[in-house]
Amino acid sequence: MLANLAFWAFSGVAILSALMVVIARNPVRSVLFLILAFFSAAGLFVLLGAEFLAMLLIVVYVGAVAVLFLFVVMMLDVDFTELKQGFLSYLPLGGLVALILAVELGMIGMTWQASDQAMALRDAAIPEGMTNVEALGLVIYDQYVYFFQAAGLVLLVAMIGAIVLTLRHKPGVRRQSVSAQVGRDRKDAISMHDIKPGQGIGE
Amino acid sequence: MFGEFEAFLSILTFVPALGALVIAIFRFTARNEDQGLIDRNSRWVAWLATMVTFGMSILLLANFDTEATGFQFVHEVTWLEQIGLGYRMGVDGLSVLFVVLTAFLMPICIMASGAIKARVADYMIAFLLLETMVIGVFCALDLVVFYIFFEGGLIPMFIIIGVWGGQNRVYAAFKFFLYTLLGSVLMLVAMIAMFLQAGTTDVTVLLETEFARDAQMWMWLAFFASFAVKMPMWPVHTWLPDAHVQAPTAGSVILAGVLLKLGGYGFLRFSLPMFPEASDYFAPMVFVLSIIAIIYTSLVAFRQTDIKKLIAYSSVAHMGFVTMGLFAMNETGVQGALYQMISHGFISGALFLCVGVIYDRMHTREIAFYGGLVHRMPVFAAIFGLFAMANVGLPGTSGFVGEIMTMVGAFQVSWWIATGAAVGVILSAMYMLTVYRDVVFGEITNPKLENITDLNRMEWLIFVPLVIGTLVLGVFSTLITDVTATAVNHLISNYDAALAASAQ
Amino acid sequence: MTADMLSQDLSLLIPELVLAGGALALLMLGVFLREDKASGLIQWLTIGLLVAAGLAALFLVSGEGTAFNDSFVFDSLARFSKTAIALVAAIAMLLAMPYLKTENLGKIEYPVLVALAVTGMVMMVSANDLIAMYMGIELQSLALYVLAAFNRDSLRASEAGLKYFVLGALSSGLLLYGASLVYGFAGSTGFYDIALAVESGSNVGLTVGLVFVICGLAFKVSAAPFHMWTPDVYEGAPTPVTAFFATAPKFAAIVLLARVLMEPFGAVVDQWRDVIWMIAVLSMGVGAFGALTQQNIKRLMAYSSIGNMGYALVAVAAASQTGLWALLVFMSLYMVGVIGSFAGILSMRTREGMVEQVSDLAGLAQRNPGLGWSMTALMFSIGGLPFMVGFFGKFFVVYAAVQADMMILAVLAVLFSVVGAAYYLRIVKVIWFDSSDIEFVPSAVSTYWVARIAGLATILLLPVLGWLVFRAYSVGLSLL
Amino acid sequence: MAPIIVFGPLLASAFAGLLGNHVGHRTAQIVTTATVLLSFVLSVIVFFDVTYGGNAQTIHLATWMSVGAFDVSWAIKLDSLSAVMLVVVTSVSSLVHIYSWGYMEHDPHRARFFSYLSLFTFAMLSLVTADNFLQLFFGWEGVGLASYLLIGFWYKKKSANDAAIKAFVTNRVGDFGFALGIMALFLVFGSVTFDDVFAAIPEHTDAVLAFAGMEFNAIELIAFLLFIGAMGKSAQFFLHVWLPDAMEGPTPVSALIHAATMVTAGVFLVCRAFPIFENAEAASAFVTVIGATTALFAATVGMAQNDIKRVVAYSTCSQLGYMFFAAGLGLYGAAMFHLFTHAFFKALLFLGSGAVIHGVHDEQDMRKMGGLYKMMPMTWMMMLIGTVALTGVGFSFGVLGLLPWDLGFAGFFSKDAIIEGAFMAGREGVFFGIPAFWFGVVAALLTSFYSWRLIFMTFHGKFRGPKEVYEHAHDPKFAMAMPLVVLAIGAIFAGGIFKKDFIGENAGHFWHDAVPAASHGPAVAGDHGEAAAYGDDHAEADTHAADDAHSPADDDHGAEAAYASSDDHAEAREGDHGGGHHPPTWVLLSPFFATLFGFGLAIWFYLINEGMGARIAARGGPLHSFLYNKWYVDEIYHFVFVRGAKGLGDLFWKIGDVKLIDGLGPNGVAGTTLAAARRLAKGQSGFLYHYAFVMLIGVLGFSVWILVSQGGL
Amino acid sequence: MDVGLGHYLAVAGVLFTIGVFGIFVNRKNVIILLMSVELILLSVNINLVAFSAHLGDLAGQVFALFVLTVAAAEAAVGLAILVVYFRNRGDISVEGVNLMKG
Repeated sequence: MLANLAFWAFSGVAILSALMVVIARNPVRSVLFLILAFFSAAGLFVLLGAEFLAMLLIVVYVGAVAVLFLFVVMMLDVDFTELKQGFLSYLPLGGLVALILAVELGMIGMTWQASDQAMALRDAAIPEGMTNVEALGLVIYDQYVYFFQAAGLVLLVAMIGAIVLTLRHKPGVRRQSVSAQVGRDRKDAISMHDIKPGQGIGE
Repeated sequence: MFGEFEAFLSILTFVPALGALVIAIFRFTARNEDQGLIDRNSRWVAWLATMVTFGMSILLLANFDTEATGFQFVHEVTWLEQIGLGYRMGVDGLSVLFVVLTAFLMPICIMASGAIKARVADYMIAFLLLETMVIGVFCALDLVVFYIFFEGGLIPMFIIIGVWGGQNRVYAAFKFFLYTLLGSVLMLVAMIAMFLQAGTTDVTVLLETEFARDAQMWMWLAFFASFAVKMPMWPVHTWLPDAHVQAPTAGSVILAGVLLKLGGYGFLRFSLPMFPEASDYFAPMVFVLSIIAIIYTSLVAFRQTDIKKLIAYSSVAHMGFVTMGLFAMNETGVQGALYQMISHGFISGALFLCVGVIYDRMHTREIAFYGGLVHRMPVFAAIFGLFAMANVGLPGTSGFVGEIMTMVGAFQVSWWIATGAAVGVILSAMYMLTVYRDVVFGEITNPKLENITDLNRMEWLIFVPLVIGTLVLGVFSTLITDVTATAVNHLISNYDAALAASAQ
Repeated sequence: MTADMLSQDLSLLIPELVLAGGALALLMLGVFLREDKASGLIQWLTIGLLVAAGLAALFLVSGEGTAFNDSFVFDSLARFSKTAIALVAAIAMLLAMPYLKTENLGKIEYPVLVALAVTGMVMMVSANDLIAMYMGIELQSLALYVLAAFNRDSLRASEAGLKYFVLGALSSGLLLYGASLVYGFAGSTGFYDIALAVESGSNVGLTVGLVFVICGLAFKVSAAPFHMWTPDVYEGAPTPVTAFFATAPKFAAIVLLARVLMEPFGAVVDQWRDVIWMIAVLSMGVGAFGALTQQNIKRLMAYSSIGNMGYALVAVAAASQTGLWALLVFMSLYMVGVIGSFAGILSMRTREGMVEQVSDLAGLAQRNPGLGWSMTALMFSIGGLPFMVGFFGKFFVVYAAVQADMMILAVLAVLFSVVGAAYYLRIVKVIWFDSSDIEFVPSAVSTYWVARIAGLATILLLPVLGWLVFRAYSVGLSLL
Repeated sequence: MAPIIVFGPLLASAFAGLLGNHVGHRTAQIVTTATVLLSFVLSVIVFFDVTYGGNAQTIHLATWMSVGAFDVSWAIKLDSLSAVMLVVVTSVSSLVHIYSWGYMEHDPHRARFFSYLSLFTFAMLSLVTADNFLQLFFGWEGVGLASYLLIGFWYKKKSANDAAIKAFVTNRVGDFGFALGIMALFLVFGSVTFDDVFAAIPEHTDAVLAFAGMEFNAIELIAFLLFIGAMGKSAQFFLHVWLPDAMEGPTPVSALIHAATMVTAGVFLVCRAFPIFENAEAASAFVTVIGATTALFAATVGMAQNDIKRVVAYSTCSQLGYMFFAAGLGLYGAAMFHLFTHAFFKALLFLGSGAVIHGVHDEQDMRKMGGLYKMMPMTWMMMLIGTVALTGVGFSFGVLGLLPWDLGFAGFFSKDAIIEGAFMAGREGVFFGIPAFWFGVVAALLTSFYSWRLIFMTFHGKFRGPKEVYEHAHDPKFAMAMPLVVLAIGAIFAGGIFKKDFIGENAGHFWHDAVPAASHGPAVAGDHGEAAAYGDDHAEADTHAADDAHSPADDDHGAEAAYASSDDHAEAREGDHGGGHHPPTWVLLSPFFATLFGFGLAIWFYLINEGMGARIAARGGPLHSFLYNKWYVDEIYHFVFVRGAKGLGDLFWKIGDVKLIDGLGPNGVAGTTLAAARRLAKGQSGFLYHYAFVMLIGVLGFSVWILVSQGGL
Repeated sequence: MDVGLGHYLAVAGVLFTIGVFGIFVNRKNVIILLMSVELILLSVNINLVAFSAHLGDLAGQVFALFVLTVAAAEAAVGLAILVVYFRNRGDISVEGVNLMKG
């Protein structure tokens, strides 16, 4: 019963805050509502017994993604009120599309039934008597190691991408150059000058 | 001799392409300063290649067994055999003469291209490739190979019209290309359907395959879409005047002399033997369209102010005789249609060359510009007159034989058709003589014409074979009909048998 | 998972391992070498890497089978596709080199990203699991987003990247939503299992899920109505990136789509065929009509690729062995044409910059005959006109459609090809009929020769076409 | 020998045409003239060999076309009919060649002229020697070509060019019918060779051809179509319009082509194909009606013309009408006879006119002539002879029993034979026989009138042109005079000499079976199909009947004799004569009096009241205008056909091709396509969210569609 | 009424719908577009986890896990591109993103 109540509460908040994300005037608020939505969803995950994912959602999404959004929103000097103009012009179309979509998805949701062999087809049945984290850990590094490695590559690409796109070398700032340091040899470092008395180092 | 030498036909087909390759190598390796040298060499290589082809085609004809049914000089190479495609070439009585005709006209075209001064190498390459394509069409014994050659010819022709054409060449080139392409792609779908049904694209097999009546109907229509445009039949003929008017002289010659024949050949090779029931069913429609074409375009030709356009329209009318004769599906009709195609190759080619002669000198094709040419160019006037008369279908020229045989053939099917066609004969005299009068006769009123010169030696050389051909074929028609007779009889007897079988 | 199993599984992953490991190694190398020295070397090494991966896929992977609990499959389709993708990517990389140099984009990240994107692609064609599919797509897509915006100082490039990214993310969302439905209704993410579930009785959830997946994948192959990004991104992205976009990812995505449709959902052809049918027709239509008025040659190529993907989808819609091998032949021949065309475009450079307008090609046949002729042949080949190998691609596609009794689709396909021919002709027209005084700066030998060879290949491939068809044919036979 | 006759002129023509400029005009003239003379000599030999020697033969030269049953040869068929034509053609041609030496003396293109003349001769010879309809058609169109070239010989003159085209195209209209006739022949008989066709006629008399939902008797239809061809070539009513205009050509041409030879090809055709016409009652009736109408029509128009050559041209037209109605009534021998005699006197008249024109500096308008007989007495004489021959001066002394023989000029024998034959045929009930008789009589009156009008206006009264022209008027030189004399001799004597052979007692031996020697009433022939059949016994039957053929007066005896001879012969004879009633004397005399009356009228108008004709013309009454304007046929044709063709051509071109076909077809499709492309491009707005919308709507659309179509809902 | 899978799916569906709706109404602001996409991904995750729970199958959770990972990576790349775009243009209005069109 409590679980039911919690479901309604989490889902209600999630939906409302999601709605606020898209209709809030200030994007900063949108981001904050997004965070709220993620929190609520994390609650739903907990209800479903996926504690690890719930935690991950908060750590990754709230801790990283949402903050990144917030950072960008605040960093970019944008007149957001202007961006809200014309808000209503596509409202009817958006509403209609949303309505149809909602009806459709709702109907699909209602008709859920796993296929006859669904149980037999499971790739990784949730093992009994094991925490969610432990269970996940077992499959991720074994059965799903391929995906895990792939995810690593995805993150690498994201890193390279973010760096190559945004990193700028400001002129005048001295930076460490590993290759330069390593490749430096005696000739570059030391120059021998024969100083004649009384003349100084004449260039 | 040739029984052993299987690849003869393929070599014949690709000799021009080889010539093109030689020119291309010249062109790409020579330095820019050698432009004159490239041009000169290109002309020579092109001429040589076409002459070799012509010589080979004569050999082909000489060794052709007119008594045998079926294909000769067959050359097969396995290619995409997993799915039933193959490279197959061969000729029979229906196609061998077209090969010769093409090979005959090409050297003439090359010689008639003296006025082309720009980008000669490209021009020659395009022509040589075109020749390969066209000969390939007539030799192909595989649906897909046929289609490739059939469509492939569009590309060089597109370039020929577009680069060396007249004022409105771009429009004409596009119209030519897209119109014919549109017709052909539908044929492609039908070909695929045939392919699927027969499991092969081998024409010899397909000729034996019987297609269901319903399938025949739409396949026939799809083929018709292609060939009717190519012929061209009314009302899909409008690309032709534009293409002809804009094309350079040699382009017009090839277009009228050979490319128009592809449609008629297609009917003979595919539509009639492979879809006899559909052909029979649609024959009345073809007749009506042919008659409309003959009368309608003759009347339109009568009103033209551009000589080339007039001849182009006249070509449409003459092709009407061909379709009429073909679908009469009796010996006289089909033979006549074949004859008409060959003869039209000579006559219309020559007429376009005639226009080219004066166009090269004056750079206009407006009828009104000319007048009184006979005073300055008596030889030209005589030759132009001869071909005008041949175009009119004067007995004694090859034009007459084709027309009368197709009409005799059509008459056996229906009065109406022959009567309509005969009206066209009257009209052809009307427009042809009118234009001849306006261009050749009368006083020289245009001062620019005062110094126009008569045919030069090269032009003499060009016209002589055409004149001889037109007259000889006008008097001794059996030279051609003997070659085609066996194949035509075979075609007709199969056709009748198929109809009889389906009637039961 | 035992070590034996792992090594056995990894033996099927040699191309991926080569690529991923190579990319990492190159990244390291790039960091430790001086940038100006490194870029050229790393570009060449990347080319070598790609070729190695391609050859590895072709020769080195001995067996065929699945790995990682059936989530990865290496079969003849994968072999064929991986080879093709890696090789065409190598050519695209080769084409990029002079451009990157002149445009000062020679960062080491470019080849690395290309290598990683190709890794994603080869994963895609081997995906046998929804998650594998998603990971492959994302690995590829993220790299491509970055590549699109790689010229970060260019407003156009960044706009292209932005558009591509936003719409790509949206499409990923759709794909994922569909994937989640499929998973939920089938009970598994593995394709084999989904196939079993589908065979036992399909339901609405599966079907709608499939539609969402199709839509997500259709975005990747830039099929209408998910094509809208294509022209803008092609135009905005640096030209070699566009060349890359137009070839390898398309191949990977269409093969993935074909696999998804034919393997797990092969039993419900009737349900998805209509959707593919519509997408195919829309794509061919948009491709044909959209390109007619284009002045920018890259944009035109974008529409061309939309249209050609429509033809590929026709083959997919046939849902047969024939369809599959027709698809492979078509895609292979199409890629020859596209990569050649881009090589041609990249070979042309005036003092002002790269050639981007169709009108800049004016008189090419005279100014630079080699290039002019090659471009002509390539255009006709892409347009599917006879005597160029491109014709056979379209021919087999239509053949597959007719065989599958989709006569209307076949007729529409050929009719659109006529409209399409009009704009290829327009380019040929500009090349041959028009004239211009603009002088081209001599271009890099490599791009120039790629263009020439590709141009020649459109004709010279004809006699050996049988080999290609045979390869593809055996793929089709083995798969369905 | 025969090939030399036919091909000699061709070679000569080619020589003169191709090498004329190199070898010089004189050589060209000599070669062509000599060749044609050689042909003439050989023709005469052949003539005697074939007609009197009975050595009819067919020489096969080569195959022209051979497609299944459609087997056409190049051949030379020599029988009496072609022999007669050979002589006519080569003789007149020779004379015209010679005449042209003088007439074309100053023309710079003489070689070409002679080349054309010889070409014409060749074509005409190949026409008359054809052994099949298609070769006949070859010659038929060949003479058309030569006619075209010669009419347009002076190509600087637009009127000459126009006339040439008009001649060719009008002839083509006739050829249209002819060609269709040949096709029908082939359809019915499976052959186009004369012998095959004629032999097969009895089997096909009931053959039927369906056309336009109606069924026609095949033979009737074929005859009708062939006659359309004849109408065109022989300038019969409806298709006569080209002949007067053809006078734009040099006068020798008019004499050769448009009087003596080519225009008679139609008559030749009908006679050659007589077995067909004999079995085609309705078509023969049509021939009669057209022939009679033309005879009258052309004569009326001839009365009002002022151009000397046009008067003669209309006269030709009119005389051809005589020949046709004779043929239509079955009087083939008479038709051929008139053809034969007409060739002489009409050529004479034309050449004489040419001499006049030559003499008065190329003036052709008779209103500017007058009183020339003093300056050109020899020409005057020749023209007089021609006129009396044409008008048929003579008297049937023999028939009326006044003298042992008839006396008269050439036209008298042939024309009167036709007129009387018409009456007799009419009496036997042949359709239109009696009206044809009356038409003939009236036309004779008119002929007389306009012929004498010509003489009077040209040679008598006062000269109405510039004085210096009159003073320089002169008789022609020898080259021109000699042919006139020869022709005059022919015009005087040809009728009397050859009457026996053509229509008289020798006709059977003369014609053999080339044409029925005596008149056949088609109506009767129809009743006795087998009697009229083409057969061996035919000639014999005719032999008996023939002696009375033209002289119905003592027809009784011949008829009785024929009746007595045998049943076959009797029937054939009956066919020929229909009972052999005596033509009343007034019938015999009516042409004579008609001619006399016409002569009197001409004297009244142009000698006694000189200038009256001009006054009538000046007043321009409706009748005169009607006649002067040639019944407005040209105007009607111009309006209907020329304007019609131009209008239709424009309609088809500018509306049909440009607006409809191109507008809806290629250009329309291209336009629509481009418009669609632009709209599509506009849809590609560049706005990110639009792209997203399209995607989302696409997803939604597909998913909803699949839900609905799969019945998921 | 007991909360079942349907409820979770409905919530996910609503979130998905809101995401789509957000794209329609926030057409100008790229950042909110990206947030809408994040909402869609969230709905996907809810779906996956819900299915996972009801099927008793970990695969769904694993899938969700990788979706999360990738989404983070995606966000990073996306925002990087956005920053680059902002630097070049000084604006992020989607309205302005139409340098290329047609």
